[in-house]
Amino acid sequence: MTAITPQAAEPILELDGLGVQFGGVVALRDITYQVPGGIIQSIIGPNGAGKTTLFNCISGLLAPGTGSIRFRRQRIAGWAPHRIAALGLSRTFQQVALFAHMSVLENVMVGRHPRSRSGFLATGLRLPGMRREERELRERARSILDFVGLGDLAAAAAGTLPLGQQKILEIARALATEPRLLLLDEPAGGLNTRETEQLGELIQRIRGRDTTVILVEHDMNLVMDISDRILVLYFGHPLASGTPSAIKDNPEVIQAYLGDDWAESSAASYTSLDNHPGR
Amino acid sequence: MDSAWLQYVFAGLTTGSIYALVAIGYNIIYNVTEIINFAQGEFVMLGGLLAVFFMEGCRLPLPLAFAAAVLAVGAIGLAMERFVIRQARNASVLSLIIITIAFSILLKGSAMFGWGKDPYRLEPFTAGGPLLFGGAALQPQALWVLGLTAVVVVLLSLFFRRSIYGKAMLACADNPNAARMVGVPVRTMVLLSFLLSAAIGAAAGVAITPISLMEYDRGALLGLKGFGAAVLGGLGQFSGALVAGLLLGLAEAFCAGYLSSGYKDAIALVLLLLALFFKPEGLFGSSEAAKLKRF
Amino acid sequence: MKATARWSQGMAVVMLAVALMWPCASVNQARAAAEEYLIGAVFSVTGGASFLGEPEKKTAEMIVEQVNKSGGINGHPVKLVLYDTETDATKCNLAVKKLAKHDNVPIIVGPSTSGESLAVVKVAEEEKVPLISCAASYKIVSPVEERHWVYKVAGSDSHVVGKEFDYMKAKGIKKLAVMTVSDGFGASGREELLRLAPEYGIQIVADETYGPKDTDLTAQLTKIREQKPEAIINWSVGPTQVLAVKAWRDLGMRNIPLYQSHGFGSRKNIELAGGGAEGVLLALARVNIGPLLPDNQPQKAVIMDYTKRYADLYKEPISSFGGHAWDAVTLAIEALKAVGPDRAKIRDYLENKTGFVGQHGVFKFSAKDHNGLGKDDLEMVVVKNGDWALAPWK
Amino acid sequence: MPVTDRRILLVLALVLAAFPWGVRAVGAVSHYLDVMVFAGIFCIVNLGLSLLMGFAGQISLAQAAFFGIGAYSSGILTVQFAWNPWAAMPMGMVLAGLVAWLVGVPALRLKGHYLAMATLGFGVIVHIVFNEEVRWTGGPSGLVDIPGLSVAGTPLRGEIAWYYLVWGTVLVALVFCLNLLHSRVGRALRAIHQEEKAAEAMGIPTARYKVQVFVLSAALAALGGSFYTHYVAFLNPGSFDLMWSIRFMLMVMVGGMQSLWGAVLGTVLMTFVGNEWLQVFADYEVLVYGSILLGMALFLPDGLVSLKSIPVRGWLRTPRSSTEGTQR
Repeated sequence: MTAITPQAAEPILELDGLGVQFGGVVALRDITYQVPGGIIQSIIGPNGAGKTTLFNCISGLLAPGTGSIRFRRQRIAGWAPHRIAALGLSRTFQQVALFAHMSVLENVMVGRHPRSRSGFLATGLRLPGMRREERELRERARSILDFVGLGDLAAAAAGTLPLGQQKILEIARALATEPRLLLLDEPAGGLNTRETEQLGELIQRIRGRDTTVILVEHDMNLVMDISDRILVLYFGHPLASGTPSAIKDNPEVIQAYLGDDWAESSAASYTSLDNHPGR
Repeated sequence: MDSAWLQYVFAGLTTGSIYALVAIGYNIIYNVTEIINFAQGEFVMLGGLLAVFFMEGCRLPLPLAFAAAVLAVGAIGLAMERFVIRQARNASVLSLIIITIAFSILLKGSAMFGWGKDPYRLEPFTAGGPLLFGGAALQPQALWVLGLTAVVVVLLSLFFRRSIYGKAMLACADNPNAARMVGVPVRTMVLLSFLLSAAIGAAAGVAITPISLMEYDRGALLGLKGFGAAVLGGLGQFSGALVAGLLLGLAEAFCAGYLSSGYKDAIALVLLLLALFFKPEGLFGSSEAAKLKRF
Repeated sequence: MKATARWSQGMAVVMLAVALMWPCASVNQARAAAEEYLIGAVFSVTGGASFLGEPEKKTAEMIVEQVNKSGGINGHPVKLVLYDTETDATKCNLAVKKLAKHDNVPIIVGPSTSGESLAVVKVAEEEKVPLISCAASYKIVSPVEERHWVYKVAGSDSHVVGKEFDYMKAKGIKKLAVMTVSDGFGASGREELLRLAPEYGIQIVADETYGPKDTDLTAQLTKIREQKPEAIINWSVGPTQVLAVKAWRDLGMRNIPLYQSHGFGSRKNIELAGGGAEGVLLALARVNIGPLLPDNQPQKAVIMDYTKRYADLYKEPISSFGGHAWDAVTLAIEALKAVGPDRAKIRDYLENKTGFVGQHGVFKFSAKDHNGLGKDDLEMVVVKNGDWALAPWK
Repeated sequence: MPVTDRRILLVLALVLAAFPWGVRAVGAVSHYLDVMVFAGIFCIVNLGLSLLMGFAGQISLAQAAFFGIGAYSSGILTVQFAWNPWAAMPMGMVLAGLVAWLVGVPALRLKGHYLAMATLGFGVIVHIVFNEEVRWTGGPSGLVDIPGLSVAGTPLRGEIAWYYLVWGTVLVALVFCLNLLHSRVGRALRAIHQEEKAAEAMGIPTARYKVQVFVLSAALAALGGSFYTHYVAFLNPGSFDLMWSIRFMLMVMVGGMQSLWGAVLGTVLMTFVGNEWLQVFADYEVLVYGSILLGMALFLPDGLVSLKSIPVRGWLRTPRSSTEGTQR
């Protein structure tokens, strides 16, 4: 388990004045924030705060209206998602987006796409280089499945797995791209307590592989347990940021959760925030 | 003679308004179901041929024959929805495309049996020679076609904007489940859309038969051009369809007149492709709305 | 993987189906070996050229039935093996191969269209089976050295063009506007019109085309009017030739005579034009105008006989297309009568056949000419009082 | 390639090799071989279509246009420029691929009905060009006297030679496509079909892949077109119209869109149905054809390969250890 390495001081992701509008609705407004390499960064906020929109912007599925995004010192705003993925950024989806009719192993192999090369001719003709690459792909995919603990299910169709395993498989698929930065969009949604614990452990092991993790999550136990830093979004704008303990005691954050969004984001969030035993 | 351009305008407006009527047929079904009905052109063909049947076979006077043809084709539209489209509610877009294509083949085949392969004619709605405007001739029947188009556009726009049924039909397209929850009978609305669309296609068919004759395999090309107009005008837009249909007709007529008549069909299609490639929401549709549509 | 395994089942179904179809095939072959004389036929009974194939099929069936009623050919009953090509070159190609190899016919009549005929020329040559096409293009039988086995009974477009140009020349017309439909029929006519015009001192001042499914031809005719021609000739089949007449009338262009191709030669077209066709001129084969012919005209008897029988049987008037089938099938029967079901002998018989009195003319085949018709086998007619009349040359 | 596919390929190759002998045993040289030659040509066309529609999930109603581009390239180059047919063939494929690339880049950004209509419109435009460019294509009268193929100086004559040439090509193309599918590229295509956004986020350049598979399917169609040209020795635009694009789509659909085996099965079956077995219906054929299309789309949208199976299956069943997903 690597501690925060010296390079961590250097930001892996820098957002500068980021803004997004849908028609007349402001989804994100003037977000300036830096994520240092090698940490687990959480982003929390009430529903509709713009967390998923922010992920879509960073991963290239959505072009930001204003501002810049720098990932590994490259300006990536406006890039196609596949280019960003090739640069070392990967993600999972809030609503599971696996290739349901493919096997578990194949799903992970698809994740190796940016780290392999064979094109139409090479694969159609089964050139020697392609066979070597295919073998290597398969081995890497298997080792990743072993890493996340799905090794026994390699041959199963992805769509037939229970939700918890599907969420893990999404992470495995994302890991296969060898990301430097991994965006996890509510990975614990729909998981039971035990599964969530295992997930937390997995995320920490991922950080150990020199991968920075950004986590969007509603489960405050998980967030408080594993995060190094937390950013709170409120109506598309940063409200506060800091260590879990600092966030927990921030009056503005409590107000945000308690006040306007009481009904929606619920007392549960608040309670878990307040009575959190961990820190 | 300087009247040539005016003659092209007349020719373009006449064919253009036919395209517009076909385009409107597409729009009605699309508005309610977001299905593109590839059999739309066949409704036009059937309208024309049935009118011939009612006038010459049943000796009905023209207005009655017109109404009978429109109703009969409307009934075919109903049957198409009830017995074919409804069976495929959960089908993929591809399956739906194939289903409507298959239905159009069946309609065409049946028409071939009913009427044979020869073209048929119908007397113009009003007798009398062409009207002359400085050397350019306009057939009175063309005025009927234009008038019919205008009436249909106005009525439909009113229907969809003002009447409770029209609004309910639009709601079905937007979100069928939500519509169902607020008490809109979605099935009835879908049924109604096919009826309406088929009836309008048939009316177009009756109106153009005196000008262009009608035979069993006329539908496909009319359907294609009509779709071009529908896309160009923005799918779902009635006034857009009208303007785009007329534009398409004019473009064809002027192309035939001043450029190459062989490539005039290609002109309409090139316009269609350009619209699809660079402005898929159509000339008059809004891009915001287009993003919300499923296709 | 399930799906791929299922595939094998599907394949098994196909194989089974193929196997089931086999017995029917062999039965046919067995019958072919009997004393029945076969005549193969491929017509466009459905599809784009069904207006050709339909009367051709009816005519062929009528003649064969007639022959069988009167005791067959030298005592052999005749069987017509007819396939519909759906106006599709691929299907036609396959149908002719089937006739040649599987049904083993000694002679084939058809196909109906030039395109389909050209698509099977190679088959007839390779299979060495005589084929009498009912389509017009001269390419079907030329170069004649490479068309050893192929004949055609429809006059070439050049004959019709020649006849109409003769007439125009007699009327002093020098500036002509041409409008043609962009399908095989129109394209072939256009080629001949443009090619032959200089020979008759005629200048083409406009050359317009349109699609076979067009709904309005006023744009083309307006453009033509701008060029001030002394006559217009339209070359198409189907509804567009009626639309041309309607636009010509509506635009008030009666002062410029309108000529049509022989494709206009059906009374239905006069009806469809709703009185607008008065004065339209065209060159027609005599089969269309039997009653107008003088009694001493050699073709009159066969034409009147065909006209009556066809009308009695099908309750509809004959068309010139049916006449092609009459000529082709009758030729085939005469050949079978003379030399029996031997492909090579039939071919030689056809090549030397002269003086065959048919619906479309008096045929004179030779090694140089596998069509045997000329422009003298046509008559100029004009639409008068809603019917054909011989056109006055003075 | 998984074991199952290899086994089916082996069986198919054996059946195909034996077919002419089987046919001979029953009767003289049969007409069925002629039908099989056309079926083989259409198979080449439909393999590309199956990749495009079944695997990448993109609809195309322009397949007949690419078929025609290949056919006319071969026809024009050999007739007007006296090229060797074997040289004209790859030229046609390159040309079709190039056109597909030009059209595909803007068109494949569209989805569903819009894509269908764009390809349909493109197909009709190509058909009009075949009709109008009389100087090159011969226009509606057609292009005649196209030379046949010859192998090592001997002209290829008779349906047996053609049968083996065409079906040999089908098998090669089939192996190529199967390899493709069970590899990085094939997984990427299926990923695009199933979850386009996720595919994109996993680093798959979806737009580029769609265009590439469109180009590949166009090139295969063009290859089929070249064979058609030299086999029939005559071309006219009628063989490349919209109806043919629909027919190609139907062939693929009947067999099963999401399986290459389905494409082969459907093509052979529908070629026989269209040219042989529907003849008995004569005039009713068009109705029967429409009904089959409608019935398939309504009740068996996944094609014949989705039918429940019979014993053959046991032998073909893959060992459970295989890791390829269900190829639905």
